[in-house]
Amino acid sequence: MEQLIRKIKGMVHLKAYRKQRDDLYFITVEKAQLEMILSHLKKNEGFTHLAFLQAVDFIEDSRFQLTYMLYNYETGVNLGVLVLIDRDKPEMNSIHKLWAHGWQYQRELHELYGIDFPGSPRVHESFVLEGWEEMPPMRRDFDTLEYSERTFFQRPGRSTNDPKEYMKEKMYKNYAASPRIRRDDE
Amino acid sequence: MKLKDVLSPLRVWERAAKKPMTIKDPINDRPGATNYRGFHKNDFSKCIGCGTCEEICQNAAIDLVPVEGQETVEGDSGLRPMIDYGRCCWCALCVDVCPTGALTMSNDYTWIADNPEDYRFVPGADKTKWQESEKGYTRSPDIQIIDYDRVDMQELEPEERDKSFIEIVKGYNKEQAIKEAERCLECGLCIATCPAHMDIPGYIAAIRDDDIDNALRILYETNPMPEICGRICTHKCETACALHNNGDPLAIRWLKRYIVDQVPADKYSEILGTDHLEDEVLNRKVAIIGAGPAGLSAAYYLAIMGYKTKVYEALPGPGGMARYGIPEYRLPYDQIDKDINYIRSLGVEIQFNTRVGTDITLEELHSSYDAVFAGTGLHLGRSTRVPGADNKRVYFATDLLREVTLGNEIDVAKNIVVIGGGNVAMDITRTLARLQNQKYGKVQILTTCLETEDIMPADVEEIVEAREEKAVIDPGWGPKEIEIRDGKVYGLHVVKCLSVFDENGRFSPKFDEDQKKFFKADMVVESIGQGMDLSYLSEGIKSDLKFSPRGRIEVDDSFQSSLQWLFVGGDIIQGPDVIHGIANGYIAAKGIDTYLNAE
Amino acid sequence: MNKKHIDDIEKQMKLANEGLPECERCLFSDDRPSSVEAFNKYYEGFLNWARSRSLWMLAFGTGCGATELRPLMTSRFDMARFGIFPRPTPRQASVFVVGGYASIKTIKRIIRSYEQMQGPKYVIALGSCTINGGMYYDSYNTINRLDYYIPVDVYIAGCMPRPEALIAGFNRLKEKIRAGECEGMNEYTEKFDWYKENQKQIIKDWNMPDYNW
Amino acid sequence: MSNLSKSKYRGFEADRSKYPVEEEGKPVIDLESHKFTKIWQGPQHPGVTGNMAVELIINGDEIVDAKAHMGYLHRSFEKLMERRRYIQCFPIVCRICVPEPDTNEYCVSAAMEDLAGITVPEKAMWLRTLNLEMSRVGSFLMWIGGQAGSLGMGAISQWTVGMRDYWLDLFEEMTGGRVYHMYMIPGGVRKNLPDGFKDRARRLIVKTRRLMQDIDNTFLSNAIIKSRLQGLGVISPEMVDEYGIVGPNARASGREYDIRMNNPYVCYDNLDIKMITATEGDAYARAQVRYRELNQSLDLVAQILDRIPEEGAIQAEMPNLLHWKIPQGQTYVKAESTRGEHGFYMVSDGSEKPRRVFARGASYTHAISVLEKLAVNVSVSDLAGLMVSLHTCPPEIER
Repeated sequence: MEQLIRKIKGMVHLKAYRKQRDDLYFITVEKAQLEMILSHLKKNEGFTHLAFLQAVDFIEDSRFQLTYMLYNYETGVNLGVLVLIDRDKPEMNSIHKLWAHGWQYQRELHELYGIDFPGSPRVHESFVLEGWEEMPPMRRDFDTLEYSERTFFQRPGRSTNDPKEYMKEKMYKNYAASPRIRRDDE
Repeated sequence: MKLKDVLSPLRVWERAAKKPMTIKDPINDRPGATNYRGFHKNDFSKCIGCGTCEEICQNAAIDLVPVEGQETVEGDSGLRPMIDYGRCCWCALCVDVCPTGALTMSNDYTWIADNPEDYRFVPGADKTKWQESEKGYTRSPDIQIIDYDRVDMQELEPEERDKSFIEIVKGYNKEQAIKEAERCLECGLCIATCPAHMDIPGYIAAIRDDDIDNALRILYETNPMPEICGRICTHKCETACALHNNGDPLAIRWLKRYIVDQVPADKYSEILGTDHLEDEVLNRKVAIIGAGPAGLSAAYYLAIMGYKTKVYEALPGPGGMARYGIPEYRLPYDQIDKDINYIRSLGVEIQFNTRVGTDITLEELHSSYDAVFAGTGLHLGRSTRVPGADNKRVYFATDLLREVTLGNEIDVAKNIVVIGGGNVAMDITRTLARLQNQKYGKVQILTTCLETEDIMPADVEEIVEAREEKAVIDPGWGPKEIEIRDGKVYGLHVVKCLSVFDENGRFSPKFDEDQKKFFKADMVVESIGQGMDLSYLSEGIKSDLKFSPRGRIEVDDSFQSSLQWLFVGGDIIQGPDVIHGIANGYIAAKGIDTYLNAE
Repeated sequence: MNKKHIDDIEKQMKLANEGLPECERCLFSDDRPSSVEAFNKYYEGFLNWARSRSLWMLAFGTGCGATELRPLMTSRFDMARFGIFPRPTPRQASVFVVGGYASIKTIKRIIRSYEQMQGPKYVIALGSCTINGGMYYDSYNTINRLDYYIPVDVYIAGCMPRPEALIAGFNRLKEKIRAGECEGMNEYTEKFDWYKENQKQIIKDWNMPDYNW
Repeated sequence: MSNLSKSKYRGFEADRSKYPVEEEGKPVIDLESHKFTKIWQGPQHPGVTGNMAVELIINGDEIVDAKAHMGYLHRSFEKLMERRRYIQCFPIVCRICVPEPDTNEYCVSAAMEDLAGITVPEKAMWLRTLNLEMSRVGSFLMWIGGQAGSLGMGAISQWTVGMRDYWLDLFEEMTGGRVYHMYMIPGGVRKNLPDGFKDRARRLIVKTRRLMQDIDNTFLSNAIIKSRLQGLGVISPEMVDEYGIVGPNARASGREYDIRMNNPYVCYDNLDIKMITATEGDAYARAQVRYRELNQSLDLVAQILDRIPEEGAIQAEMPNLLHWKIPQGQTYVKAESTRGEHGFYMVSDGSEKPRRVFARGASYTHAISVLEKLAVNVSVSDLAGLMVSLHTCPPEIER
């Protein structure tokens, strides 16, 4: 495996490399070189199985991370190829020509994250949602609880008490906090 | 197509003669397994309403609601979980997490209703057919969702500590503190129990996030002496801790100590935002009698509210009982100074060696200050009044401890008996043991008290450590007589104590006169409680003040006495312990503020 | 037929099949649903007794709860002996068992299937999800309260309810039918506009007719 | 190998002149020509596996185009997990796949343990192995019933689903839950085995073996079943990589990929286990592979029962799971479910809640890409059989 990593280093600009387990490695590559490295890994290095393609939203850095999880049947090693793409205008090259089920993931990512894969078949068709009008729901800034409360009827009549506040109310109501010193969050 | 393949399915005709699998009456024939996660039960005798079940429920199915008949008391919020079966997924995490083991599940699983609003109930309060069911899911003792085991505190070994007054407890390091802080359930039951109502979950969460500055700010909201409290507080909060029901309570005291130990003294005013306090001083003055925890706590809060305060202290050092009543191995003097120096840095002036009543009268204070706060503490020892107790080799523990702190030589005898079972008795026992060790190279000290070991008021760790330091503790005996031979103490006669309190909980010891014992000693120390010294009150003031039947000064909720300008707090009102003193000082300071602004 | 009457019909048609292409309009009914009155108390009582004895269940596994329907259908619990039998099409079914959570895409089909069922029809709702959202109370794609979209006769608690609980639920449904309390269908027709409003609020692409029968 | 070459469709050739073929091999379909009919199979249809739909375009009986529609069971577990603490994730993941929930529990717990660096005690490992293998038995039994039912053979599902119920009884005793077990808590398992469990389990294995004999007679050796399944939905070895096919579907086409052997997890490396493969790649070969795997699973359960240690901890030393923070990192943990590679990809950002969890359902590609390809040229009446033979499970696809 170390040998392969060295080889990849010679081929592309390897931004990061991490060994998670004996059978699981992660490499981070440039967006432009992704297709090349994937097809090399598939054709020459035996990583023929694409387990999944998924996205992670790193909203703080304004990046999506795409994870292409490959598997080599001979060595039994999973290799995650990571690539960071821009979150504001997310677009990535399609891999449906390398793997025939690639379009399926790309269609899902387009729906749930709003990442576009130009050229991928049926990528703009809806996958699991129907008539969705909000922002892509898997993005971090989409608040699912707020949406659910706004859209679906909650059964009313529930209320809870914080033991802290309740005990204060019952036992030491007049014991107010210090007058001058304030906490950060206030 | 082979003939065999056509015929082979026919072979299973024999099944027609077999007994069918069908269950005749499924609803009644098949109760859930012993271990089944059915509907919830709650044992109200155990439930403390801590809300941990609500906290862990990923479906927001649990609400805490007040239930009739469940009172809010210390360590029990009086709230009980109400479960919404329109949310529950029967994962039983609430059962596994319940720190008391009150919440369990039955093996009942049928509940049919026409109205969806019915599926909300308080297990234990609402009548259900499964509340009495014996089978069902309970937490396996082999697993832990919350951590019941306290992070061990590193301490000096008995051999290292029994000769010197070096501090025993080493304190947590960062890793240990965060690990301990992670055990907190954030239920907040402890807040009500703490006399100062400190935001304990707040500062523990700050430790967890490694935000020491914020933690310090939270501490100083209601407690200006965290170094002292972090070491010697009676930590009543830990008895209320929800984890205490099934394991070790959270080490709240040590965590508090961890916070203050992390912050250097010169950073305090910056973190707490008190570096520009002088600009806002009001033109009002308050005098404080006694530089103990109560007095200094009042002084601190008055100072940050902008009052000019001056503290009058009879002894040459600040800290009151914290300094003169607690041995250095528990509370090193430099830590007391760290707290107090910060308070002094806010403009609080302390005048030492000035005893109010002799050096300056209370009337004089009244005339030159707008208000007076008295936190004079309990510095007088109390005697057993048994025959021989008036001998000069019979001492009070408070006096001896004060002498040790003042650095005066004590004539330590070779063989000592201590009477008393509280923390002060342990303090004097261990102090004298150290002095014996220094002087004679061996320890020969015995401590006895009325209470048997299980009800001894001293902290368990104190008793254990005293024994580790080779002191003998023999509880359950009542002192009968101190035998004097030739004017010298010869020993202590004791009889078996059968019970200390009567049925009403009043102090009324009963003895078995036939069981006797004799402890040989050439010095006896009495440590059975302390009394207050109110000699600084002149007759005129005494006649104006109201006293309770038991001789205490009567005060209202803000510790204002019947003389409006005089506020009284600390051990002479509540306690005795340091945290009550601090809390009293804090409330009194706010009371003084209200009183002065109402004029 | 006077002109006013024809106008009324036209108006109703517009409401009913709005949004459908012209060629498909003829496939659907244009009548508003109407309540059915009992013909005679005693005759209705007899009918209810008969109805409770043969509950034909729509085999539409809408959620997890459908998993426990399989043991119920097969030999161990054998629901056929209680007069309950799965049917593949809504036209033949009288009981709709909503198996737990319903996503937006499914609730649309649930509504259509429910409307296509012949009356009298009954609904059994399984599990927490149909009562108050269950463990998906904060999901953006599942409804929280089934009773806002179709009338429900019996709820069964559990996640998911066991086959025994399902049998108990069916027993309760039978009791209710015999007592003549299962008026879900009439309720639906009476509060039709309210139900439609709720349904349209969550189903954003309402590309189906309002009247599905 | 074309779909048609070896099949019962011998003698039947689709009249291609009716629809000119596009360059990619997909027929150009003009619905207006009235030569084709569009029908929907599902979601409310007895011939679909779970709650999904296939949009079919047929010419006579022959399917000329198929489109799978998912999302009827989408609950967005991944989004929900992002707003739940780590410990709160484990009860909800089992709902991702209803017939075989334990694989989810194992994967999510193992992913957390991998990220946090926790070693699970040995006994807990064995109990997990037992649980996983038992759930495979249950799922296979249900599948046999489904496959037979889809071909109109209702009796077999009466037997196997009933037999599965006995296995559920065992689960109930062991874990406290019937279908959703919520047993594999991060760090270990939640309960020890109850008294007498092993004997009852051994008796049930014997009982199930007897049933297996009947199933062999009635199902696998049945001339009708053979003629309907042989040649149906042939997956060629080339397709396996191309479409990411895993599990028995891949093994029936000769691909030796079983995670229990390729990347052993829990205690599988201590068990006597053999790779089961076939070469034909059609629905009958898949049924055979599953049947043999079920037999092997029964064997494995027996082996595991013999080897579970009596003593030992069942949970590792854990911090307070209410405030459990997992160090930054990402991992992918997979396990062999009855449908193949079931994996969880977990990204942690060092907080109390996961940043991202992705559940790779084993049949993710089977029900969409593969089904859409295999369905073409199949008779409508065989589509249900084809879908079941791929063992698709919609809830794990759309999650």
